[in-house]
Amino acid sequence: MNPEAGEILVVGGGVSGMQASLELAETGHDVMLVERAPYLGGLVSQLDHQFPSNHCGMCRMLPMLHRDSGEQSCLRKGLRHDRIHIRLSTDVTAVEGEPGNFRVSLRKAASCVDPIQCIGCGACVKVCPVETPDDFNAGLSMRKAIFQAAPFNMLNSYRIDPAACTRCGACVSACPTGAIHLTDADRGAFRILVVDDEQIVRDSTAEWLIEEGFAVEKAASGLQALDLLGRSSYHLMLLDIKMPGMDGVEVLKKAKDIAPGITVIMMTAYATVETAIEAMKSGAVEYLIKPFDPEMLLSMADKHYQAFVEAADEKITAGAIVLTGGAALYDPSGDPRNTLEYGVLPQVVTSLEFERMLSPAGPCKGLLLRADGKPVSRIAWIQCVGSRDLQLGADYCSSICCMISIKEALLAREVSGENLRADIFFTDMRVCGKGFHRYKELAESAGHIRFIRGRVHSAIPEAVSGDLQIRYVSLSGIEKEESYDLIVLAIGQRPHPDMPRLAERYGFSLNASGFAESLPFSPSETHRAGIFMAGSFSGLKDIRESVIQASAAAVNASRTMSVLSKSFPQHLDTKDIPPFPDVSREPSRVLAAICSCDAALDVCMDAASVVQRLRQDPAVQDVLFFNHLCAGQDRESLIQEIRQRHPNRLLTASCASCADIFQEVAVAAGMDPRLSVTADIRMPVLCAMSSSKALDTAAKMQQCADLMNSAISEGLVRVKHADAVKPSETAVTARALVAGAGIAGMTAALAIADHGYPVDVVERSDRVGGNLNWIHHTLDGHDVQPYLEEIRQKVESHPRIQVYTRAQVMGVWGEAGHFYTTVAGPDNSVMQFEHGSVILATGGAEASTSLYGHGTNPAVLTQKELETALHSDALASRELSSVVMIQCVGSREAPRNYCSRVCCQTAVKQALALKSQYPDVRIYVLYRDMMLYGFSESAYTRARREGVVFIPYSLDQKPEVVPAETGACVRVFDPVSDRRLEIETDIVVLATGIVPAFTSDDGDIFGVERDPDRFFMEADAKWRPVDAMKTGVFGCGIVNAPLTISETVASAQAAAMRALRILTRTTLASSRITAVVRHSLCSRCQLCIAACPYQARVLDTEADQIRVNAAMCQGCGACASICPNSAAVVEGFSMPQLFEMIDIAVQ
Amino acid sequence: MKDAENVQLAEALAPIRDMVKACIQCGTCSASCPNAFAMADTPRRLWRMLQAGEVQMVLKSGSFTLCSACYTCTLRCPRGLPLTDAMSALKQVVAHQDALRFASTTLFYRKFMESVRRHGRVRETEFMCLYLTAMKNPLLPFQFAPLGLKLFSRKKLDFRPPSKGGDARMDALFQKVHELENAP
Amino acid sequence: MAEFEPTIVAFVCNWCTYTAADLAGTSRLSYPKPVRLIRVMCTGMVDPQYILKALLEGADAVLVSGCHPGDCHYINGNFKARRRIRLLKEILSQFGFEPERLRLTWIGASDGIQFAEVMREMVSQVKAIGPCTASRLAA
Amino acid sequence: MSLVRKLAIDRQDILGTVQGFLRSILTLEDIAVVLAPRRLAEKSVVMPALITQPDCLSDADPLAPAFFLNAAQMMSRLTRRPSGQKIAVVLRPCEIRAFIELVKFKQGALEDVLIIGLDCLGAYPNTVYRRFAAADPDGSTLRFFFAALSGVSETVEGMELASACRVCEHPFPEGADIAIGFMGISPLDYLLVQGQTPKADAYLAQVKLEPVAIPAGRGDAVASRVSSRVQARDAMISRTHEATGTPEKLAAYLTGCINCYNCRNACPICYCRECVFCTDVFDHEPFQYLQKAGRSGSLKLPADTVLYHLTRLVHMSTSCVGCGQCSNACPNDIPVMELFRATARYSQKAFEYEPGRSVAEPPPMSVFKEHEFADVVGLKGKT
Repeated sequence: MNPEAGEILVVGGGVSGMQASLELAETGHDVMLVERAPYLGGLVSQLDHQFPSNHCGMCRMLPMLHRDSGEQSCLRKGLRHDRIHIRLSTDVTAVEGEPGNFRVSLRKAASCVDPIQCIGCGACVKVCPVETPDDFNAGLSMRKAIFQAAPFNMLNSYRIDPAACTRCGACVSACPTGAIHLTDADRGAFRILVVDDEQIVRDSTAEWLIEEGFAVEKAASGLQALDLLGRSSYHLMLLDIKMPGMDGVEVLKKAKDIAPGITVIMMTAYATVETAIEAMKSGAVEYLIKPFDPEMLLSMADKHYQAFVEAADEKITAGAIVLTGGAALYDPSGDPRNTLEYGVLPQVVTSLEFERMLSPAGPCKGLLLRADGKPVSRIAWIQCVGSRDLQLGADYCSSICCMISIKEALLAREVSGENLRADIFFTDMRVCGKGFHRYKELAESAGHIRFIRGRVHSAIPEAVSGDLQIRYVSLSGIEKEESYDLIVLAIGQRPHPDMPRLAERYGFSLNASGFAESLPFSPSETHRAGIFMAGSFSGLKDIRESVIQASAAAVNASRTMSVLSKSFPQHLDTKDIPPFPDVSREPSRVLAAICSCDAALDVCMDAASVVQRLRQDPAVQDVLFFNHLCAGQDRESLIQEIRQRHPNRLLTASCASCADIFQEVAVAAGMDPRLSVTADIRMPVLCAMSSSKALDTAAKMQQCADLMNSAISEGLVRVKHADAVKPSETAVTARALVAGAGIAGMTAALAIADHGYPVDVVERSDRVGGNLNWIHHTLDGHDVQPYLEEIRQKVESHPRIQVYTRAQVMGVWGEAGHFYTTVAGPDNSVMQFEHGSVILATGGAEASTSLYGHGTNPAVLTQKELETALHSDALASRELSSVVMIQCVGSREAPRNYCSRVCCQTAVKQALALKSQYPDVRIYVLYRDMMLYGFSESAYTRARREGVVFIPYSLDQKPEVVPAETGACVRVFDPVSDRRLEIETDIVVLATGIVPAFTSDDGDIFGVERDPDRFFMEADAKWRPVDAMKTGVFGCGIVNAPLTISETVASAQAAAMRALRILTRTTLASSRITAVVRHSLCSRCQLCIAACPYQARVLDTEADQIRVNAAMCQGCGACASICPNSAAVVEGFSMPQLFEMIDIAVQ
Repeated sequence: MKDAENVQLAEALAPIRDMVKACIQCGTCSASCPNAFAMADTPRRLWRMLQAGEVQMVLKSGSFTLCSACYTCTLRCPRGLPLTDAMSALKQVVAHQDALRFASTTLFYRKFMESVRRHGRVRETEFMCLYLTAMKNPLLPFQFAPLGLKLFSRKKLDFRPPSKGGDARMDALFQKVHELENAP
Repeated sequence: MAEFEPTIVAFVCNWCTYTAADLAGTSRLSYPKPVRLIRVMCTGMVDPQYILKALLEGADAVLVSGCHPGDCHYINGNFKARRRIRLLKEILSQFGFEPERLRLTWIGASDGIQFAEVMREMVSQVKAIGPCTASRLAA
Repeated sequence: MSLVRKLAIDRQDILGTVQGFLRSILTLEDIAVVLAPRRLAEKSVVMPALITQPDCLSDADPLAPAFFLNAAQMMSRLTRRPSGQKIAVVLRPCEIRAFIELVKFKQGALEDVLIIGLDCLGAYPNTVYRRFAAADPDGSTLRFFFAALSGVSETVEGMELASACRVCEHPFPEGADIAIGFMGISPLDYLLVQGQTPKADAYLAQVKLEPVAIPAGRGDAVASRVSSRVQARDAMISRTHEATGTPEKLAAYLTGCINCYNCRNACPICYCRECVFCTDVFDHEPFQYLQKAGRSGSLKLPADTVLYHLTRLVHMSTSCVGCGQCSNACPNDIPVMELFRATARYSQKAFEYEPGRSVAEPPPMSVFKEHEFADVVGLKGKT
């Protein structure tokens, strides 16, 4: 594979983009990940804490199998993976072609700071005179025009904000290593030579060009011009024809010899136009007739500049594209009404700003103080700012704000203490995701967090106290006033302003709200073949949904490649590692190669002491110094040195980011790359340079040298003890099991089978399709039955899919990559299989109920029964004048204390259907919170416009249903009209919610735990949403959580993607940092088995040995530290190694 | 109440109900209304009554008569509903209904307009005389006496008869409005 | 006589605290640099012997720092570490090691400030109690 | 509480009565063997022996004040892997508790074991016992028995009991299947035999013994012995703290340590096949020793002795049953038991853990709770 060309292009480096890239890379694709910002992580990099742990956990997104393919470190620092090529500060400028062969141009914004040269001393920041709002802190703080974009970035070198920079050059002269090149920016990089004998023409032409930012030099004669051309390079030459001595045409010819690539424009008087035209034959591209006006000149120069820029664009081909560009957030100050005076009152902030305020790395250092310095003790959150607002054209819910506000309230309590009063003003608390409702209850039970139903319009500052006063009416109409220190606006989503342009460029369509529109039933597919999307590109999503959709987009992109090429991903582990000489019995002989990063580190390195320290250890054979070890001549000479000196281990000291290169160097020199270690000597410099101001330069240098020495010594310890043990491997069975043949199971099976792997689908009932068999259309109006039919046919005719109906999985033994499965078929038949991964898609069903007289009163139906009745003409014969729907029946309270997510959408869907069938029917929906998240809000608006009446009820005043002669009478207290209503109705429809088809026996069979609500328990709610804790087992669809059809499809595709990460490998092998057992020392006390959080250890009773599944082991070392005599060892962190590290540390 | 009457009322209120059907009961209108403190039922509740087809309750409540048409609610409604229009439509309905309950309100309005019609502007003294006479409550004038005296002392009341009256310059205008209002 | 500069050995987890330490380094937060960081994958891998060895061989104090509860990359390594530290503190206190000499903290990735603060605070606490004499016992 | 039975003492021959009881156990159908202390040919040594011949039980001497090793270690060898046979074993209370700890560490199993425990009067240190028993080996046990049973002092015939026994507050076989008691029975003409587990009851049902009520005096006898021991223990602990309360004192306390590892070999809890200190982990490079010596001017050898003891405290103090075998084994008479018990007192209390109390109680380091020990985290806490 051409490393220059990403096989699949991922645009957008937020959580979705990272997830999609990782999925694709881990299934054998090369990925080009392009991000416009100078850092990855998108919006999430600005949020420190996430539901439900109220901490981070982003690192759990990293691969757990074959971990060495990437960097094992906090993802906020950056992402590194063998197969992911990352382009930061880069834009996609052009896309053409078709699936399988998209030709894409990428343009990188100049940073003006050479990251190799920059040692992060910050001298530039001190002298920069420009202050501008810091985007990363949501504009709450100021930064200089030269700055570090995100606080965590791994190298975190400085860059210049071209929009803010005044090109004053102060930083250039302040930089001790000459790392700053202002001319790199934009037109400054375009060098123009103006050649004219007339000074006035020469000067004015140059002046006009310089004013526009071009880099210009002048020559007064042909000879001078040729001299300049010989000494440096130019992109464009403006060449006068009529000059004394050598004329323009002659200069042109000679210039083309010296610099064949130069673009030449002839300048000519009207009389010599003929000559100019002649000159074109000698290689000039255009001519300007003197006198010319600046516009003429500049437009011509600009045209060639654009061509120059485009020529510099990186051109890649991609088989498929995944778009994860995210969404923008609503800016209340951009709204002319701006009633909450955001941007005017400093105490009114957006939720994003509040996140930055909470961040210890943010502008407030994590402390909540008012502008007047008083501690913040009362905060109001105002929901739906910019959402659900028809006046703003926002007929949608932004889906994530409710949870963000709850989280922020809880975090604020952590910061400000228990006495913080946190009030959340809402219209509906849309806590309809997995675990959301419980989280809200947690917030409520914590006390001091009040949920107030009411929309707040404006805030009035009180002159004396500086408080903000707001007015609202309680549901029962009582007017209330409250004062706060801070008001947080839960700002909603907006499509990115570039969306129309992007839609045109990539050829996808937009929905009515300006977000990318997906295919019905497949949220990760755009209308353009080969182009997929994930995350908030199609409307704000939380992390869990983004991660799921990113995996789904990845599987679809990967499938595109498979289907087009008829070839399946290369197995990752087929690439041959040449055999290396076995040096395990030899004493360590280390060659240490120290790099000064182009002399950038010379200022602070004490070479003599480095040599002295290293030489103390007899294991060190040689110490060599290099200037630029990672490339060119130095790289080659290192290879030569290794070949000549025959060390058996290689220690390099350089930037951490070069570690990969030195692994390659080791291989090139015939060494095992596992015996090469890179010591990071950049970070110590950064740290020392930024140390306390009290220290003088000499002291800082000393400190710097000390820290570098420690880093090198540590590296020595690591490399000395490095072991090239052959990784243990588990052979993978390239076959998948899918339990359940509903839409989730079928979708997952198709995604896997389309990649060329056989799939066994086991279905309990006698037909496939699950719940889709009774659903006729979606809220969006899409017909379900044709879709089901299409999928059913695809599954049944797929040569690699075998469906077993009336069958049940009885046992799953073994481990990731190799499960033994038993399936009981009809008539007591039993089938045995071997599978590499297992997907659980057993679904769920509408909960049954006996509440409100269901089962005894024929007028009381469930939503499913209504759907069936509506389509079976059972109702058609009846005249309906009134229908009452009751939501949350047996839901969102013990014992089923969760929201089933789909019921409100279903109620609205049915209400609209009833209205179209019986225009005069009166429909009442009795609800607790209408969960019409995202774009389904518009259906809610529609239903209200159709006259459906929505009446909120609370748990302590539930509706009552009394049987009546015909139908029933429903009594409900309407808090808005503050009285009890009695509604005579023909039918009562109950939304009973979803219960998963997942018994504790199923849990035991699949080795999967159940969550408190008896759904499939995922390994991590946010970052590994379809993985079970047990490696190799995945869960999707409504056995995992209540979902709509298209969400189910996405989760099934995500599960397929995860399963493919195993199936695409021939073996699962251990990574560098993996635990091993020293059997001769082991007492089989099995403490390690209990300590292992990944179930990677078992007692092999036959061999009487503890066995580690090296693929499942994550190298956490829980085993090693509980083992009393270091019989459990983590490679790379063995006790002798750590002891030596401690020795170094206390020296 | 008789059913027929109810049906007629429901028909009259149907267009108003349509105006507020999309209300999500967020309460912005009620929190914003400067007169809400005096209303027995907040605007939000009125919309809810309309939604639920509780026409009699709407009329019984009468809170809409307190709407001063400041348009704050309309401006602020996140659903973009024409709430002030709905209020004034309700007033019109009751005006047409001639309901006894709204006698004083509608009378006040009618006498006010009568004065305007006659003079092209309101003449407070004449208007109050018309109104108080029409109210047929001999005690009523005394209730207004203190206010009247105060206004008089500040020269806000003019007891002189209108120098010129009844030139009927406004008649055509009023006639046209009347025609428009009663147009089908 | 030169001011006592305590040697502090910090076992920091690869995920959160190490990131915070980097962040403290790169965001120009000043903290005492005699602190020696030893990166481990997880606080749950810190064997009590490492702490004992450090204290017996020259460290004036030891810090173990990892992810917040619920945040551990390895799910619960930090909880296991907490128990171990609890035990060590009990044992060390028997032999007159001041509580300041062994600390456990949770420091999140974005908590560069807290990392610097912990380091400063620890150095000042250890300065106040003076050097750890245990290392001289080997003499 | 299950049935308490009466084992009549035949002609004041308490030892013979116990032997007889063991014989009746050994003759039970599914008991293959009895492991019991047996007086060996060299009469002043009593060692555990696997006895299959009922006749050989006449040398069994579970009452001898000899405690040459903690038999829990032997039980670990016998039960680590299933043998398919049932073993009845006579263990001292501290041995029982050690064995239960070992079972938790998967170094043994209780399934095929019937533990018989007796009230424990303590034992002499090895060298003392040999002097004590030298003159009249056969009569020494009962001489000691009656003297120790009546005496409040822990000194019999001028010879002091092992220090571990003098501070032992668990002289009763709480964890045994069958407990044989004699303290507090007056006149002592029978022994109490109590099945403490269902398993024991099943066996005892086959041995014909009369039921009996627990005599009134037993409770007081038990309580007073425990309370005097607790007093002694606490005094010992504070003495030890006094002696080890600073790093310097600790080093002085351990100064005689030669890294012979006898203490850990004798320790029933230290179950490692090979102590980490004997592995290549501590096999330092010569230059490392020299470097260290160079750094501090002088390096005491053998190195790592303090680290060794502190590590062992970390590894096993929570499970320490106070049997005192470590002190017994030390060639340089370092009071190791005192050090370990003094530390264990607090490390066990920290986790509310009592070694040997219940096999269902997991060792403290193998478990955790999400919400616990909040005070350990952060820089404010003083603990």
